[in-house]
Amino acid sequence: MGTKAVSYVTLIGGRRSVVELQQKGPSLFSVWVDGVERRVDSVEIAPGSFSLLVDDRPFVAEVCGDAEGYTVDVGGTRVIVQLTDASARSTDEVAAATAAGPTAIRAMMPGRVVALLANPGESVKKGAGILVVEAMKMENEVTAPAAGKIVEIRVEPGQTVETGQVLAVIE
Amino acid sequence: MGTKAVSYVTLIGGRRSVVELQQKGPSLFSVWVDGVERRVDSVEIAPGSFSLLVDDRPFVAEVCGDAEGYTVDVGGTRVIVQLTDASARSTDEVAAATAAGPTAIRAMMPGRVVALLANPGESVKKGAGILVVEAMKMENEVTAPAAGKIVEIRVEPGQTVETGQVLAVIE
Amino acid sequence: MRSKPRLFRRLLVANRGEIAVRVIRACRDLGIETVAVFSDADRCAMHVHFADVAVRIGPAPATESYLVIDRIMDAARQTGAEAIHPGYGFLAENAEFAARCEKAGLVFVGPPPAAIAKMGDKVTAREVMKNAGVPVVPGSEGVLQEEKEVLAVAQALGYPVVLKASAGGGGKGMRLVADPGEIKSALRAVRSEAKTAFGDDRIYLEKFVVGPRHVEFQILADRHGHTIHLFERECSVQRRHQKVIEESPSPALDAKMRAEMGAVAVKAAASVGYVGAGTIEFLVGADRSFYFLEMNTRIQVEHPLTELVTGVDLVKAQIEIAAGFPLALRQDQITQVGHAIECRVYAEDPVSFFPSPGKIEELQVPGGTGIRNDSGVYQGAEVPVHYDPMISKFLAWGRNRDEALARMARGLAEYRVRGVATNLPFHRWVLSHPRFRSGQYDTNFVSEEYHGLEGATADGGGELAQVAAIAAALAAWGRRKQGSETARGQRQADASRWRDQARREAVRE
Amino acid sequence: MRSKPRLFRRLLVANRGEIAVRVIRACRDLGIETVAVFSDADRCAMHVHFADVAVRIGPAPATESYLVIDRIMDAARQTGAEAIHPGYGFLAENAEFAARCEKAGLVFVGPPPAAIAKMGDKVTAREVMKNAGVPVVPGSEGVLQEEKEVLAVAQALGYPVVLKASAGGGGKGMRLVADPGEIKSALRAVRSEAKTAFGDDRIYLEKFVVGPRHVEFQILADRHGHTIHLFERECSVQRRHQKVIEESPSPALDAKMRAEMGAVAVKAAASVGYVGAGTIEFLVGADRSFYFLEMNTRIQVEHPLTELVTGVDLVKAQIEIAAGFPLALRQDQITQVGHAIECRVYAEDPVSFFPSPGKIEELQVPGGTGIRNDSGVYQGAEVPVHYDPMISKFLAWGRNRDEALARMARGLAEYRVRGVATNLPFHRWVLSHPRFRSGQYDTNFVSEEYHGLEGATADGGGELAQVAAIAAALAAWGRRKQGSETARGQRQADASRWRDQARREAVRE
Repeated sequence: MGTKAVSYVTLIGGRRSVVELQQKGPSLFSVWVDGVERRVDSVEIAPGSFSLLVDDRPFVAEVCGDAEGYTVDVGGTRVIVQLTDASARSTDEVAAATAAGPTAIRAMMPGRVVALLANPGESVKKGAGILVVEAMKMENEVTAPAAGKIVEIRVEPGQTVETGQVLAVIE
Repeated sequence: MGTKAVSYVTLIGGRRSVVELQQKGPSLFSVWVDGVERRVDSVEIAPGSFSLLVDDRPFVAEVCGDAEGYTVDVGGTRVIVQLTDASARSTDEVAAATAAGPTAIRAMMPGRVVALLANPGESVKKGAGILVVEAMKMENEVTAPAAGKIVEIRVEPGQTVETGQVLAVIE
Repeated sequence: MRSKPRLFRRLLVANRGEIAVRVIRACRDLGIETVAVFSDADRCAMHVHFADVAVRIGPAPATESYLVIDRIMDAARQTGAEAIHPGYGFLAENAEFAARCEKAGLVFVGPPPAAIAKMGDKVTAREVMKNAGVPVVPGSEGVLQEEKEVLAVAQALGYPVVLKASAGGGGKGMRLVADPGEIKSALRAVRSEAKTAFGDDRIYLEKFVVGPRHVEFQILADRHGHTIHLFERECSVQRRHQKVIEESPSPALDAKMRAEMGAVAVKAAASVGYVGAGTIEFLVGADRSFYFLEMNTRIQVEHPLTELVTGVDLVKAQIEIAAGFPLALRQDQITQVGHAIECRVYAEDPVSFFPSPGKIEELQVPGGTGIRNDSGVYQGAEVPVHYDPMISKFLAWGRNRDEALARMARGLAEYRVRGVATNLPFHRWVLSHPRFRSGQYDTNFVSEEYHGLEGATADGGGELAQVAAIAAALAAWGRRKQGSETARGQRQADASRWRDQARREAVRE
Repeated sequence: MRSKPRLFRRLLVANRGEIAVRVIRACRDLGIETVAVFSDADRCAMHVHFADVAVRIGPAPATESYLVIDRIMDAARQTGAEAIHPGYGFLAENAEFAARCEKAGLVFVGPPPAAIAKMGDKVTAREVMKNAGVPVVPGSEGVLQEEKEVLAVAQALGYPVVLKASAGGGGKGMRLVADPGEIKSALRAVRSEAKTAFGDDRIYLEKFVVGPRHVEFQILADRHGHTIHLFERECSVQRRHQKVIEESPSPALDAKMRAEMGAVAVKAAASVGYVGAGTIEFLVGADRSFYFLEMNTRIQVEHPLTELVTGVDLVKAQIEIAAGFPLALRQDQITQVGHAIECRVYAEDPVSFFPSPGKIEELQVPGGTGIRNDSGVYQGAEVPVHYDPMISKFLAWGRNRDEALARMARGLAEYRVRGVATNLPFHRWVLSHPRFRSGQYDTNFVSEEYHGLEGATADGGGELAQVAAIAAALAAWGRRKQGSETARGQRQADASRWRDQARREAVRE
């Protein structure tokens, strides 16, 4: 029952991975994460709720969101996953997209923007502060997930933001 | 927000009632059961699941089934309700239907028919035994809900039956 | 084995459902990784989701999965498990399985194979107990062969008698015989049942104890020669020899009898070199005489009752004992505090008791003061047709029996399940029955008193019937309203199609 | 009132959420009918479904429903309730409400109005306690007026000091002042806050206790002059003066200190003629000195901890006391058995702690050994935006603190909520923190140690992040597959439409 592999680029907390899927059975998949194969059995037990066995390790993952920004609750933790369908492109194109495509930087939690640390057009290093979001009493610096140029900053100081909202775009 | 009253005939465990509904507000109804008014607030909290306040008494009722045979779980009890829409007919017609219409006698539980006690065409008194259904070790006599003539017996001895299945029809 | 004990790094649970979840929870508490095994019917079962590793062991039928020793052993080897917990049922009292574990260098969380074998054979068990000075029900000396022999022993004991399979247990392979005329057919029936179920058609005879109560004592024994008991459980609410409601303490015992039976239970366990958690079952007659009935060499379904009244985590204790630790508590440190009741909630029709497998569409589990729920399912899960259809063991604790009864009744009223039928109405019936409430019941209680639930709403005149009628009418009203909106749309569509058609036809003319 | 006591036939619960459910359960156990009151936001709330009678008392805002004394009194009159239980919050510590109940001939389940009033005014409470010989935190003698006066007292006490509103409580209306320069602004802030919140801007000064723990004693007093305590609860895991996790016993107390504080608590309650269940809150300094902080004249959120370690049903006791029964237990019959921990599970963001109201799409509540859950919601229920967003009080009991910790950690790992964000990740963080695990924490623990959860998966390299990536990819794959099937249908439809168009155009040429 082998089918053609499908491939995605995921971005989690500033780290990119290439995830390739190939269906092997009714619920069985081979999944390569950055080239390392994982055997995955996946059953959708309720809409958006996946019972997974990843190399025989069970997880229940609740997935919600649109094609570009998923919120995944798994193992008691909330993980925000940005995902790009890369299967239509060649490997080189994927690499290019991964390396150089514009990336949305999203809010990890609801809060209030208290300061902008960079300007649109500015080139920043990986880890450089772009803006500061305050959630109750804590200030959280939002940093560049990779070196690049800031294409756009979509928020202003004082503005409240929701989880997943795009704060800035970096290229 | 008063609307036209709608009326139903219900049959529960051999007892008939006329239930009339009139909507009084978004969730508020006046309901007359055999002419006695009850104030009912009804919110469907999930498909088939009704949060009811009947004269200020709260109930959660789970309703499932088709237009003629409902299974209602309420207060820890399962009640089988046969229901006929009577609003299109005149009061006299409703009375006639209530008194003389053919009535399906249904199985109250899954089991096995062990004996027939009456024959099609036979006239029976209210409470007369029609057939016997065994559920595990217990034999349960199914009796006539009212005096009438047996139009049809739809099962045979030895046959297993499901909850709600029509066993016989009486007129 | 006598080196300094250490806990296992990883343990395989050779079971499913609530008991697999129970064992996984104990392992979590101890910091031990767990391996779940599952059949195809259990791929998305709760115990699979709760484990650290999960391994498929075959198709849905238990004979091709949970009962196949080789598959369990393979799963243990493949995952590097150091110990196997068998739960109850399936392979829990299979001496061969215990021996196979030992041979493979895996620790079997349970007694030595010899103790399982001895207690699994009822005739041997009677013999061992008699020799140890434990009172047994008067009966035949060992296995009986000929019908003539059976008749003679029955005559000597006095009717009624019970004909039992030596390999039987748990209510299977036994017949009550009221007079000599019934011996022949009972003999045939028990032998054939025993042959089919256990591959062993040996039989023996016991006197029938009138109006008996079933009272059992929990024991714990370590590898260092310590054996203690953790008091009793009363299990007389039975339907066809299957326990449905249990409680602890037993309303039938007083302090003297309790102490006496506890001491006997410890002696019985010690006499077979028992290690682990086990249960000594007694029959208690209406005259307060008590007899050894059988020993269960595993954790019992109803063990949480003992946990509630003693505060001891029995599954944790089992695992610590298996790892070689000495018992953490002495006999004089075990006290019985308050009262606990357990209801076994099954997906089954409350009148016919037919299993009602299917998907649990809604599950609202009660909570609050004094409530414990041990479930093997979740909302959205399937109750498979292949196994025991248990939904949960539902327990209530109170300072005294009255408080426990009130809390259990309250909890049962709150418990809601949709999608499958349950025996909750049966439990509510028992909890409201004067004979149960008084504590004066025996194992005949259910068969004598329960005749279905037809009383509740049969005449349709009660308040619940009225509310049901109102709910059904509201549902019908809602559908009609929705229907008429859909129908209006439909009519409009039909009308426009008709107009198109009419227009076309008009053109033709 | 001195006639033979009898329980109420019907009791109105003037509250909502889990505490309303808690009170209804206690009434069920006692055979008392219950009246629920509800605002428009709570029409389908759990407490409405659980009651015998339910009455609407107004729109969603509490100021138009749960806080309106007249509406509650009307509901009680209309339904024939004999008693009113106020729960906690809302009108629970409102002396006027208690007096109005008395005047209307309804039994208020709580202390006499005078005791509420005395303990509600912090300056009076300090005075009463000092006179009774109960140690209070060093501070001003009564209310302070002028800034000059405040400065002088602060100088005498030594900085840092705490400026407090006399009408305040529960963490509201107070400011820490580190040096004289801060007095002016603190004075203005506390006065204006107190004026707005309590309509009373009187203030006083207390010395700041360094590294304090918050330890409180549960007391019960009947109408017959008996007062007992049921040991302590440790409530030092706080976020902005709000308790989030509590435990009992307190790891900070030894037997001697416990006995001493218990005796003081009983003395404190008796000195105000207290009746019912109440709590004496103490500050315990790093030097193990302890001071009276305030008295809560109601049932406490965290009361189930005491129920788990003593076995006493406190809400039942409250109702029995209100009905005039003497206490069922003497002081020497109360023992502390094992250890209990409570986590308050809220619908709120675990990092920002913003409330996250909404519909509970999925709720999987943990079960098993040693777990208690007191919930006010069900799967499918709404957490309204108008009130405290509590989902449940989740508790674990164990024979000792380690066992309780292990069970709580296990339970938190099992607890699943979908549809709203919860603070479960925060609780898991606390349970794994060495400072909490050691028991050596004070009220500064959360503010000093908690900096959000970014550590967990920030770099995307962990196993959970990989699993999340796989899950997201599988979800996208599933949609694409579904999408491509829909798209294929769409393409075919498009193609046929295109052909029709092409044909028509061909005809034209």
